[in-house]
Amino acid sequence: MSDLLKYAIELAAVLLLALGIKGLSKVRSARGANQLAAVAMALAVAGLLLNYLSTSGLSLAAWTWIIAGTLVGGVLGAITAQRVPMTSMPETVALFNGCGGMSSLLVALAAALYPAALDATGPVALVSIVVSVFVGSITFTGSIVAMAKLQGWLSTPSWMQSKLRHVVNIALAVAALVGAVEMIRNADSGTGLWLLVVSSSLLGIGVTLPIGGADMPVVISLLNSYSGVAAAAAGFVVGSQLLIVAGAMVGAAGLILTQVMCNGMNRSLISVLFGGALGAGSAAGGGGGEYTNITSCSVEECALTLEAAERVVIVPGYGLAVAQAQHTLREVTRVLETAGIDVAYAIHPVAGRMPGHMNVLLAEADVPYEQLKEMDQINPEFPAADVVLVLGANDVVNPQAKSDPNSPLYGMPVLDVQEARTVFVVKRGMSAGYSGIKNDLFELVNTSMLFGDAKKVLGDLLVELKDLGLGKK
Amino acid sequence: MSDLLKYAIELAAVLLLALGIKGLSKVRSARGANQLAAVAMALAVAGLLLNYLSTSGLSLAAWTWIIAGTLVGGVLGAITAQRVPMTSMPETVALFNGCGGMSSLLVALAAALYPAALDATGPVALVSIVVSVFVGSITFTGSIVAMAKLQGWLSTPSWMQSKLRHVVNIALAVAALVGAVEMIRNADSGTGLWLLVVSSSLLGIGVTLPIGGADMPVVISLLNSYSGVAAAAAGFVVGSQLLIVAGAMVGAAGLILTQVMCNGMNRSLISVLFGGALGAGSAAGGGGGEYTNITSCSVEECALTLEAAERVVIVPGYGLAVAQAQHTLREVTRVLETAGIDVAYAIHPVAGRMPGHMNVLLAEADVPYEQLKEMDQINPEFPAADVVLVLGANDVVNPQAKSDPNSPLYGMPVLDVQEARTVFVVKRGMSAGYSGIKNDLFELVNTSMLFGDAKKVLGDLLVELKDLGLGKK
Amino acid sequence: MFVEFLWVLLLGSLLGFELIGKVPPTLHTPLMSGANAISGITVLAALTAIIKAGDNTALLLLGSVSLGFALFNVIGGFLVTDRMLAMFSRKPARKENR
Amino acid sequence: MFVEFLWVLLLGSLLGFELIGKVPPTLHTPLMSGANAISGITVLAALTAIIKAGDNTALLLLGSVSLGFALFNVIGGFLVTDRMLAMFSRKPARKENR
Ligand SMILES: NC(=O)c1ccc[n+]([C@@H]2O[C@H](COP(=O)([O-])OP(=O)(O)OC[C@H]3O[C@@H](n4cnc5c(N)ncnc54)[C@H](OP(=O)(O)O)[C@@H]3O)[C@@H](O)[C@H]2O)c1
Ligand SMILES: NC(=O)c1ccc[n+]([C@@H]2O[C@H](COP(=O)([O-])OP(=O)(O)OC[C@H]3O[C@@H](n4cnc5c(N)ncnc54)[C@H](OP(=O)(O)O)[C@@H]3O)[C@@H](O)[C@H]2O)c1
Repeated sequence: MSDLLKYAIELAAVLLLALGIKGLSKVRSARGANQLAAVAMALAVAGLLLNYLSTSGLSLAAWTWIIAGTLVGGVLGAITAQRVPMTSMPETVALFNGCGGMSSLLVALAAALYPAALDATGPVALVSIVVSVFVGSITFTGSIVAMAKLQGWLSTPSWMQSKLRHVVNIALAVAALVGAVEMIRNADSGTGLWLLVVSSSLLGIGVTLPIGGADMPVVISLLNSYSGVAAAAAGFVVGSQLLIVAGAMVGAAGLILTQVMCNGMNRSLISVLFGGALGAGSAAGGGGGEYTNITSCSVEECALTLEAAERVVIVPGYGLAVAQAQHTLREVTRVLETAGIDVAYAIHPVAGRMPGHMNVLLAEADVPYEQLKEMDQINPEFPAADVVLVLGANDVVNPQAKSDPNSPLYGMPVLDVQEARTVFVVKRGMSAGYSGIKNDLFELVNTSMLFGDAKKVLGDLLVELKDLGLGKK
Repeated sequence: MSDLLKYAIELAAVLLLALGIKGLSKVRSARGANQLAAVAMALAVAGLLLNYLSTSGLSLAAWTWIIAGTLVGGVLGAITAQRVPMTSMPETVALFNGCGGMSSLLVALAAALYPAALDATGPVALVSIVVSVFVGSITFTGSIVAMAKLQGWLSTPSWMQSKLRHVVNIALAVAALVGAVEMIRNADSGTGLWLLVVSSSLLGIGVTLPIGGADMPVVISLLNSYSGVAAAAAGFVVGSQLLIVAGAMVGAAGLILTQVMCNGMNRSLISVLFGGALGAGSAAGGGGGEYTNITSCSVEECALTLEAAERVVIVPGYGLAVAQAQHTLREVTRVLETAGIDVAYAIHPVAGRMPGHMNVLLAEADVPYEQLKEMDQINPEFPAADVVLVLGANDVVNPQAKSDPNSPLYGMPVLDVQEARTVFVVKRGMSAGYSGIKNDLFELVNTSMLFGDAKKVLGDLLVELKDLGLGKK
Repeated sequence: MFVEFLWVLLLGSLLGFELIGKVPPTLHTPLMSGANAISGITVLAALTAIIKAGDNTALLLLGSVSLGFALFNVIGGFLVTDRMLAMFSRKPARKENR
Repeated sequence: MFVEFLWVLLLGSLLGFELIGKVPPTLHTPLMSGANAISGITVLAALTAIIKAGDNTALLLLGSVSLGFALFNVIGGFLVTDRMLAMFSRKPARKENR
């Protein structure tokens, strides 16, 4: 293969990758853009293989190991992607991301151990290896911890919530730095390398573990940006501009996305990273006891009110997602629709624990697109609604965000559900939401609480509605 | 100077240039961004000089010629920039742009004539030289022709408006191609080079000359993009990434801007480039005779109506700009304001001959920013206006654009001046505007024509208003 | 060589910053997941390591494991993103059918 | 070398395309004029030609004239853009004073 062809393929791949990233940020083009990026990746791989085939050739051993790695990684990846439920998207992305980091780490280790074979000698290669090992390790362990926390496999040890963790993390960072310097000063000694690997792996854990589960999407996005940096560093190690550009693009785009996500939930990156679990204390203390004047009601009452309504707005929140109640919800709304009741869904941009998560979940349950209303669109419509059904949402319907300048939520745009005639709030108890603060909505006269797990309550509601004769034509 | 420092300076310069271009596209940051870009340029020049000073050193001859070139170019540039009136912005930009093209052309010529001295040998350098000569020549002659046409120094010869020009231009393009091939095949022979220079220079003239003066801003923007391409090609010749990146950025940004401008005036790039002077025929034939029911009035009548008004909207157009009447206009509006009359200016995005031109002109005449209303903002306010004063505007107030689907203007957003109680249209005669079509506004019952040069009419109006006792407190 | 690397690093980063402008919150998750798949471009590095390994088994093994991890990331990432986006894209189509 | 040049060319162009998003019509003229000044970056090429010319007078002359043209473009372009933008920037300040 001529050099020109090789370069042309590389340039084309970068062009397609750039178009892919750009397209992914618009609803219209997102799916095509993702496929385009996949094509670009395949093109880059094909180009690389063809280039080596036409020059030095590939040994049988190389083929064997390539096919082995491809089969294992590819098949596992494909299966995971198909099997994983939509509710576990954050965990899944974290897992994939961690593996990307691990891959960079392993390449850098290979280059550190066998520099001659990979032409990775000289100061530039050495520094790149150090960066790649450091960022790759953090990405790997950080992502895995994030995944485990989201899955509920891990909880934060109490000392991790004290200031002590900052001391530990600083010590780990210093150790990593020592390892890095040792590696650069004395490339042959293995001590520096292992010190770097171990301490940066621990650092990844130490930094991620204290972060509250709800802030995880931001952390994953940040780690995703890191894995781009790790790829760019690996590009310096093996001397590939394609890798550098693609890595740099992902790194920068990930940083922007992280910032956008923080803005959306009224939080700063610094407070996410160093603030620890938000409101861990206040949620327990302040959330429960302070409420007076709570009206609670039964599922029957709710069903009767729904039957009499003409216009119902559903407000799904985090609780709906964890309860995996989207399919039951869809059945309930189907029944309401066949009874001629007008149903709409109010989607707050940060409802749930991951941006856009609600849209994905409801789309999965086959809710028609036209019924999903964005916040700005639905807010003026609340006064015309007879019933609002708040399902496991809390902060996104807290009127304090507009009324109380001292509230931590102040300034965050919220859904004005209190404008509706009747509001039912489905949640398990009186505990607070993500922000850990009290919700004035629950005390309003037109609000009734319907306690219970969202899926269970919706199931009961379905039975009641059918008993009332709805849903049959 | 260490290599590292040199590269750091280059990278910093590109970073600043990119930020400059980005900032220039937002009103808030534009001025700072322009200064940032200037700093980046100075940084790049300083870096280059320091690098040579610290390595090979600069000879006395080099210094002399550098200082000579700097003084002449810099001083002339500074004087031109200070002296040129705001109304001549399009011409000025064209002139500057042409000089940029000439500079690339000269560097490429130098490299072609003395390849050894400039290390410009080998196929890559040769192809780059060819591109640089070709694009540089077109940019230079095209820009100069654009400038001359805008200044009114040149008019289009009649054969240039026939289809014949396409034949001539194709012949010139072929000749340029032959020259290019000859240059590459036989680098030492001068024939190819001169054929290329001459034929691409003529091509630049041949392509630009037939284009109507009003389309010129688009052409200038396109030529500006070309000068970026020429700079990038020069970067290949002398082997400078900085030049390549900066040139590529300007080239691409210029292309986007050209497209944006075309969209704004409801025109396609193809029709601008190959359509020739728009409506040249119809303007002469169709513009004049067709009007019936024209009401014309005197300056006195206009002054009396203005005196009785409470709310006056000024609609400035191309005619105001060519008449340079902005300062007189400002005096008139000052008089109206002191009489307690509410004055606003309706700025159509493509009023005039250059986008944003009206804003610059009125800002120059010290019109307060709050009085400049964009189209979307002012259109709902016309029904509440007592008097609308249309000054040398035509197409942008043509109601056909909304009412007649067969009109060439159909779809272009226009100012709804006909909604006002009384409309005065100041223009010299009944000739058509840029698009060459009839304006139904002139025949409406609430429209009165006030014939005369805009500056003269406004001057007379000022006298009349003062005679009526306005403007004195 | 190193300088050229720095150039592409700088330009790639700037490009990355510019490419993402206003992303609607709906797309944050798929964008994150798609970008994550792209970061699996380290497949190229893993492949290079295997190809250059010769008969160094340790290196072959390291490269192969690295390749596996990278491909897990790439294939899984693109597929899962597509799954998510397929759900979105069903909708505009429906809308047009109305 | 050539390949590295192509990389920066590609990335620079992509960056240029992305940098200009929605420009309000008010800014078309200054943006055009400012970008035009930047294209005068050919000063660098002209300087290189002069410095490398040695005692070749023809080359010195060509380089110097090229430098003059380029600087005319650069200095004139930046100054005239600044003049235009100064008129705009007076206004927001006033607006805030109200
Ligand atoms: N979307 C994002 O990207 C994102 C990312 C990170 C953080 N956040 C933040 O998360 C919050 C989202 O607001 P939100 O209103 O959706 O959620 P929320 O404020 O966290 O409230 C969720 C509520 O659901 C209830 N709940 C939990 N499990 C339930 C179950 N199985 N059945 C029924 N109810 C259940 C909880 O009360 P009980 O325990 O009493 O049932 C809780 O009050 C915002 O503050 C946002 O800033 C969003
Ligand atoms: N802004 C841009 O970027 C741009 C660029 C290219 C093209 N255009 C196009 O230009 C047009 C702009 O619309 P417009 O309404 O501003 O201008 P226009 O439609 O071209 O009309 C200008 C009118 O001014 C009159 N006029 C000329 N000189 C005058 C003088 N000294 N005193 C008084 N009146 C004078 C002319 O009529 P008389 O000869 O009868 O006096 C003419 O009808 C649009 O079609 C737009 O698409 C705009």
